[in-house]
Amino acid sequence: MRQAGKLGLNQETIGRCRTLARRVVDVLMPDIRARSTDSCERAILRFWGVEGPVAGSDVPLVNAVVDSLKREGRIQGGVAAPVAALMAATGLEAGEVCARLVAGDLAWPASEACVTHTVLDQARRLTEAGFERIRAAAASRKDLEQGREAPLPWLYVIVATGNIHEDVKQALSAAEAGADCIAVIRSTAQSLLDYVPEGATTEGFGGTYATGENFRIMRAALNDASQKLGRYVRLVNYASGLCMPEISVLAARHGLDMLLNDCLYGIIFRDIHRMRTLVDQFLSRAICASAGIIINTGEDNYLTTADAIEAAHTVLASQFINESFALEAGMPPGLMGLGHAFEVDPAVEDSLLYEIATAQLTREVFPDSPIKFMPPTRYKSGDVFYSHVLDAMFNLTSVLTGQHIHLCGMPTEAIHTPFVHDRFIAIDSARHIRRAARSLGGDISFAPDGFVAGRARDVLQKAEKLLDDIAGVGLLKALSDGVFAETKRPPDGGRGADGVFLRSESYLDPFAGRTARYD
Amino acid sequence: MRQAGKLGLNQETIGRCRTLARRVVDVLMPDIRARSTDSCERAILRFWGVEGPVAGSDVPLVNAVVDSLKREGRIQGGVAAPVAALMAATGLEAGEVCARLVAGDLAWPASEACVTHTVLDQARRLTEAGFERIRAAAASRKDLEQGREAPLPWLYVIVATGNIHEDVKQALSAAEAGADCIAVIRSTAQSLLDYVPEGATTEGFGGTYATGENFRIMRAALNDASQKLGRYVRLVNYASGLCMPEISVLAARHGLDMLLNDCLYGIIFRDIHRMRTLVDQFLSRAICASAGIIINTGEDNYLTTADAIEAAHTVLASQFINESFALEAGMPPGLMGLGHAFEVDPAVEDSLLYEIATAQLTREVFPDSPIKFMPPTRYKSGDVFYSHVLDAMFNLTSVLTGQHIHLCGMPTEAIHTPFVHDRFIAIDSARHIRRAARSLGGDISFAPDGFVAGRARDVLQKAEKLLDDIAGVGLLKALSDGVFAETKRPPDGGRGADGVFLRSESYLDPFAGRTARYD
Amino acid sequence: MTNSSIIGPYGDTLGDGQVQLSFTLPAPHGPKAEEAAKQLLARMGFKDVRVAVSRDIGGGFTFFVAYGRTSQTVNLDEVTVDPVLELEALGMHEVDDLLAGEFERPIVVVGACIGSDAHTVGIDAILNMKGFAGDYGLERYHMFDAHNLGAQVEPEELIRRAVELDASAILVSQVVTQKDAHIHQLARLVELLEAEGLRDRFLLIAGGPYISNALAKELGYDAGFGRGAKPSHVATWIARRMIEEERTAD
Amino acid sequence: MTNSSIIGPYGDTLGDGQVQLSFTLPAPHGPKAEEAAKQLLARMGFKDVRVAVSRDIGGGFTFFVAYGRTSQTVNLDEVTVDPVLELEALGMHEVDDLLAGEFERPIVVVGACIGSDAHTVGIDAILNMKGFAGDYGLERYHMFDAHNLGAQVEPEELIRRAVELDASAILVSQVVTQKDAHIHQLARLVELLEAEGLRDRFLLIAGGPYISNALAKELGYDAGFGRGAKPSHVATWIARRMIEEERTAD
Ligand code: B12
Ligand code: B12
Ligand SMILES: Cc1ncc(COP(=O)(O)O)c(C=O)c1O
Ligand SMILES: Cc1ncc(COP(=O)(O)O)c(C=O)c1O
Repeated sequence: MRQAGKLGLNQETIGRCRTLARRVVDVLMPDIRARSTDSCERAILRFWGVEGPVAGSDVPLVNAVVDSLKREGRIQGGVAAPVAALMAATGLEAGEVCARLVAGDLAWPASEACVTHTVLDQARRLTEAGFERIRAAAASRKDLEQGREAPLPWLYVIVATGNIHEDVKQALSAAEAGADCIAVIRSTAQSLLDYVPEGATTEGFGGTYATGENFRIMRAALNDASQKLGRYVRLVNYASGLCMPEISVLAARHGLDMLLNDCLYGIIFRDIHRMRTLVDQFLSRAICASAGIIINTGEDNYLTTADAIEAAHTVLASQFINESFALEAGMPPGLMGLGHAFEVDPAVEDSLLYEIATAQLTREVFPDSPIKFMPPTRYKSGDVFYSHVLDAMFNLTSVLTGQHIHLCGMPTEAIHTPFVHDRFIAIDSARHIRRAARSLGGDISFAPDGFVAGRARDVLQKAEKLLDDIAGVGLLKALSDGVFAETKRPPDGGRGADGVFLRSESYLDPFAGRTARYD
Repeated sequence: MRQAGKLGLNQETIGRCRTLARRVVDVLMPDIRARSTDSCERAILRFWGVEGPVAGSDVPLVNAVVDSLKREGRIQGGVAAPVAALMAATGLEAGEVCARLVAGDLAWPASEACVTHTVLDQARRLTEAGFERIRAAAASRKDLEQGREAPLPWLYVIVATGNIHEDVKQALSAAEAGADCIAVIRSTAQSLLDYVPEGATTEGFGGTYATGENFRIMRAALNDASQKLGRYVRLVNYASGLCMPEISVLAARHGLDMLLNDCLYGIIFRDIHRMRTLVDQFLSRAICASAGIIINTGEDNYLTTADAIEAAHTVLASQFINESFALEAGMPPGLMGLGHAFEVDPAVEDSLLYEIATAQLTREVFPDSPIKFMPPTRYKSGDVFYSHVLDAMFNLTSVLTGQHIHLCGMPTEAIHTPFVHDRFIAIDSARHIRRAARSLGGDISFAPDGFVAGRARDVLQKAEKLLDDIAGVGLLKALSDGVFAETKRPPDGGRGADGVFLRSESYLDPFAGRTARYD
Repeated sequence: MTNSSIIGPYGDTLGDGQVQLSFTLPAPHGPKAEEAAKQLLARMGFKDVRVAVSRDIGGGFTFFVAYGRTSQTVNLDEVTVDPVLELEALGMHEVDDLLAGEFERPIVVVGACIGSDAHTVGIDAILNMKGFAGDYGLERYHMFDAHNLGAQVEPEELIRRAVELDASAILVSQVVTQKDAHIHQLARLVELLEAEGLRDRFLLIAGGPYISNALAKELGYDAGFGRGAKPSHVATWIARRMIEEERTAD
Repeated sequence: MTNSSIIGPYGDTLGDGQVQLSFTLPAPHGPKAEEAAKQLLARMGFKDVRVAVSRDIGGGFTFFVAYGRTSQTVNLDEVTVDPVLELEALGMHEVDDLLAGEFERPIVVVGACIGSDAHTVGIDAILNMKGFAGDYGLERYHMFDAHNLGAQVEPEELIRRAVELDASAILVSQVVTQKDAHIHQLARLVELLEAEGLRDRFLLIAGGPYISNALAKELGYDAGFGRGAKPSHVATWIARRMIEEERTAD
């Protein structure tokens, strides 16, 4: 995916941006490491194999257990130690311990009982087994992909019927039509749920609930399709909102390939408490890193509200920050699907040149990352013919600039979540252009003092300036000033605030020593 | 329209191609000049102002007059001298003389009466008046265009309802939507009619008859539109088939701006007798040249039957020949809308690069000509969404390579002659891309040893070779070998053969001395 | 067609009734699916049906692009346009003047995207200073005191704030329509208001790309604004309605 | 839908009946035209009509893109496919063998684009050596003697040549369909053949992108081949029919 630089970018400026982004992140890391969240605790239990609902209810067992510990006032010590202690004491499986805890058949052990070597050993063994499960799922994905590699850019489409069974039908049609990645869009507002629903679901709005069972159903269907088509089809979902780490665990277990996962999206777009998101994203990414799951960051969303010409540098600055947070969580660049988008107003003269410039810039600044390129959405029109051509220009830009993950735009973007043939039409066009323009990028160069190169340099410079400002005031202040997506998030408040807590001294972190900054 | 060369073409090769094409044409010119045709004779009468049908019939007066002279066995002397003689003798207008000749109220004068100074004077005056009328029409077009110049590339659409009144509605919609040129497509098989129908017509198939009255109706509508929109809208028709010179006269008189007109099309695609077409095209172009009418040549058609990759050089070779014939008829390069097309099979890898290469090549080889670029037709599908994207790639290629006359492809090309909204959709997309990619061509360059530049050089070399072959065997032999469009036309036969004749020594050519090769 | 006000679709000849359609059938690609598509089009009432293409889109589905003629027409003279759409929008100053002539204090309006909907751009366009397409939002009017609560606000919360601020009008935005999400959420707000006996206290206005005045009224709202609505249009409607109510109250 | 063989259009949920439409109304752009479009769609029988866009396309016309649900369905089990389409094509050698088993001399076939039509690519695809999509044309078959007269051949001329060559089959291509050009020209050939008492002497076959077997038969032809027809398919049909006729003649 590495291309020789065509924009004559100043490598020192790029280096300074990285340094600044690291400074932004470094300042926050102590605060992040000092904390855990409800979802992190639940993720630990899930990682250890706890699953399913409380008997006779819809409530996930992990929620009931963590809530119970909170009621005890002992959440600061974390859930790992007491559960491990009970397991050691009873010889029961983690799930069984949790079930009994919730049923009241077991009581939380005394604090002292939680800091023994036995407990530590038990926790270590559980964590090891968790990693084993994840690695096994990752290995079997790799096996399936072997000899079935999809061409670049990967064509990525969404399914969003709200019903997992309809989603499967649509996914199979898409895979046959040439889709390389299938993303099951989540129901509106799932990101605000402080739990992961259970079971196969058929009742979402504008998307289908992310549940372990839905993951399993879709992955099984795509495994069959991959085999049948001789082309590995990736499965994508969202580790975003209030349950980032839990969804990462479920995804890792069920062999998902990619997750939408951003260090700031929840804060900016879902008004989620800042520390909640920062702590959650860290664990979720550590899990993705060990499962080889590619994350997709959400900078593209900035341009659905901010102007793509004015705000292009905010996308780039944010990508550096996302990159730095991801490195911190142990993620290699090869797993960072940094997001950007094709959202310049087509009424602007030379809009395509603006798009090519930022697409090429992103490609060159992050040469080792599987860049995710999002199609136009805000300037789509109900005129499906017009919208389809806008997507064609996007498709061309993507191929021309060597993007990696190519989200296919839908002609009906301004109308409805995709019908089965909308997706087909979109894939058909993307394939057509991928074939027709295959070598175009390699064949052309941009005038050193021309529009494209000049625009790219300009955006890079502005991003450096912005990162410098952010490093100056700190990320949290910058967010409350509304630097991204024209959205201001005040220092306090936001959803899920009551789910963040400081770790006590006795907090047992089962992942301690298992994550290290990737360098 | 001139661009600095981006392909590193060998200017000497281009020069040799021109020399070869001139050789091809030079050999034929004596034969062409030695002949006239029924349509040339009718064109002379039309040029002198004879119009309308024979009273009480549908037969154009000019046909009746020329047929009458043929029946006399005196066509070799041409129609000019005897008609001028009768005018001089009777003091009647040309039209009146013709009407009476046909009615039998006047008889053809004796041959001797046709070679007097009075006759020559009369003919000279009539011809002068004819040029005056044409120049007046051209001047009023120029006036209207003044300050209302359309941007490049000119967006050109067809109307083809078969009914001139519906055509007007569709043309007005198109002009408002942004069309810069409106071509009224002719009814199937009009090109095989050895006369130009009369009056306003409503009964064409797949097109509307080209008649003087239809020209007038549409030009009047477009004049209003040009005024209203502040953008001059050009009117296009066809001087092709068996009546090339006559239609040129009618078009010149009614203020048309462009005519499809090719030195070989009739031979290749309509099986018209070779000498008939060669003689007709010469006079028709001489008229276009004095009226400032841009011609559109038909090489694009080659690629509807021959393969666009294999046969690209035949298009280029033919353009050189069309250019040379046009120069011979006194036409400046600025009036030569040399045609080519976007017809590479989209199933071919890198099809877009092939297209860009030939489009850029054409642009650079004929830098002063208003190149006419035709959209994909043969690989269009009934899937209008697919077809619309193919046109988008064409639109992009056109803007990128600086084409001049841009025929908008229709999403419904593979289905029906355009509906009113098909045209809108097409124009909308072409405008969108023209705006979005405005400066792209100026911003990029092609790798000197890359795909595009290499392909362009290759096509140029093959064209030189082909021209060399044609110059060797002669154009007529080459045509019977099927060098163009994979169509073989045997030396004799073809439609309209009985309408060509050798000029006698007493032949009076009213245009003698009025045309000279343009250099 | 004898009367030119009686119109139908137009392809290239008046009265030809030409319509383009596309759809998918859950049937494997092949002559049978194509025949089924033709029969279906005939049953929909189309004449001279032409299936321009049928494509295998995978998963056992076939996609069709087709053309046909409809003989249906409408009489333009009998078509009546929704009164909200016909209302002529005043300029910002005119609205302010109109309201200032009648009321002493600015009209309080509260807006939000309710329920799960997080598409704030539409409500922002109506309420925020910046407005939409060069037309200023209600915040900029002297005679409006606009409160925009943003995304994913629960109906209960919206009502609480409206009461607290003593608002005259509640504006809600609904953009997601899949599985009728907008209908459910809009209906729920009305139910809650009615349950609390507060329905008559507010002008209740809905908006979103697929909201029409007719739909909004059906759901118990006072008005609905759709695709492309402008702040000045909404402001004019509120002003006229407030003044009317004020006067009938007198 | 209870029976899975009863199918209707599918958007994203079985049975949703979703159809996309586009068309133009001869009415100036505005709320009235949009309302007219909605009413028209309702009259066409669509439910939940959504006009996604209305655009001013100039000249007093408005273009619409719309979605609606149809409740029409077809029962796939009851759909019968045209026998010509169902005929399984043999390979070139098989056809040759079949014919060689029955006839001594190659079957003479004459083809042309008749009337004003100059689209030869289709008839060339069927008759010329090269064929179509990798399927050889009739010229290449040992047991066919194919004569392709090319474009714009007058029906009189085609009949004259068919008689002269003592052809067994006449193949005509018609591509231009505007204002029913194809119907007029195809009908004219049949009339002429009948007038001259020659109709029964030839197998008469029509082809073109909008020709179906049903249409061809209606016009008095023995068979019709449409979009995407392959030479081997046509060859198989002719061979089977020739043999059948030969045998019944015996
Ligand atoms: C921007 C955008 C987003 C942004 C929103 C950012 C933000 N802060 O608003 C982001 C990226 C976050 C987003 C997310 C999602 N989106 Co979204 N999004 C869009 C997009 C591209 C543009 C919408 C927009 O801003 N339009 C511009 C405004 C000005 O227009 P408007 O809303 O119609 O408002 C006008 C009028 O309707 C009216 N109006 C609107 N509200 C009100 C209220 C009142 C009181 C009045 C008087 C008038 C009024 O006035 C406005 C000015 O004229 C559309 C696609 C498109 N091009 O339309 C999809 C779209 C709306 N999104 C969609 C979906 C499904 C989602 C998701 C649910 C997907 C998912 N599962 O993840 C998520 C979740 C969001 C959620 N929980 O609601 C669908 C909805 C499908 C449907 N018909 O049901 C769309 C159509 C895309 C698609 N084809 O799938 N989205
Ligand atoms: C190539 C082409 C031309 C070439 C033709 C060159 C040539 N030597 O044939 C040129 C440039 C000359 C041309 C000119 C015109 N064309 Co043209 N042309 C096309 C085009 C692009 C492709 C047609 C084609 O070759 N298809 C490929 C062949 C293989 O497919 P086919 O014909 O369907 O044949 C298959 C089957 O139908 C069947 N078949 C066909 N014939 C027969 C016969 C028998 C016996 C059998 C068994 C089977 C059979 O088998 C074939 C193989 O599967 C189409 C648009 C498109 N993409 O479809 C327009 C199109 C056909 N042309 C059209 C028109 C209107 C014209 C003109 C009249 C325009 C004008 N007024 O100037 C002119 C005049 C031509 C005339 N007098 O007929 C229209 C017809 C509209 C309509 N439905 O009425 C089309 C659809 C374009 C459009 N949208 O306007 N054209
Ligand atoms: C990182 C990220 N998370 C989540 C979402 C989806 O939104 P929601 O919060 O409704 O799941 C997006 C939107 O595309 C995104 O980019
Ligand atoms: C030069 C030229 N003449 C004529 C035509 C049209 O064909 P016809 O001979 O039917 O008028 C074309 C086709 O596009 C053409 O390029």
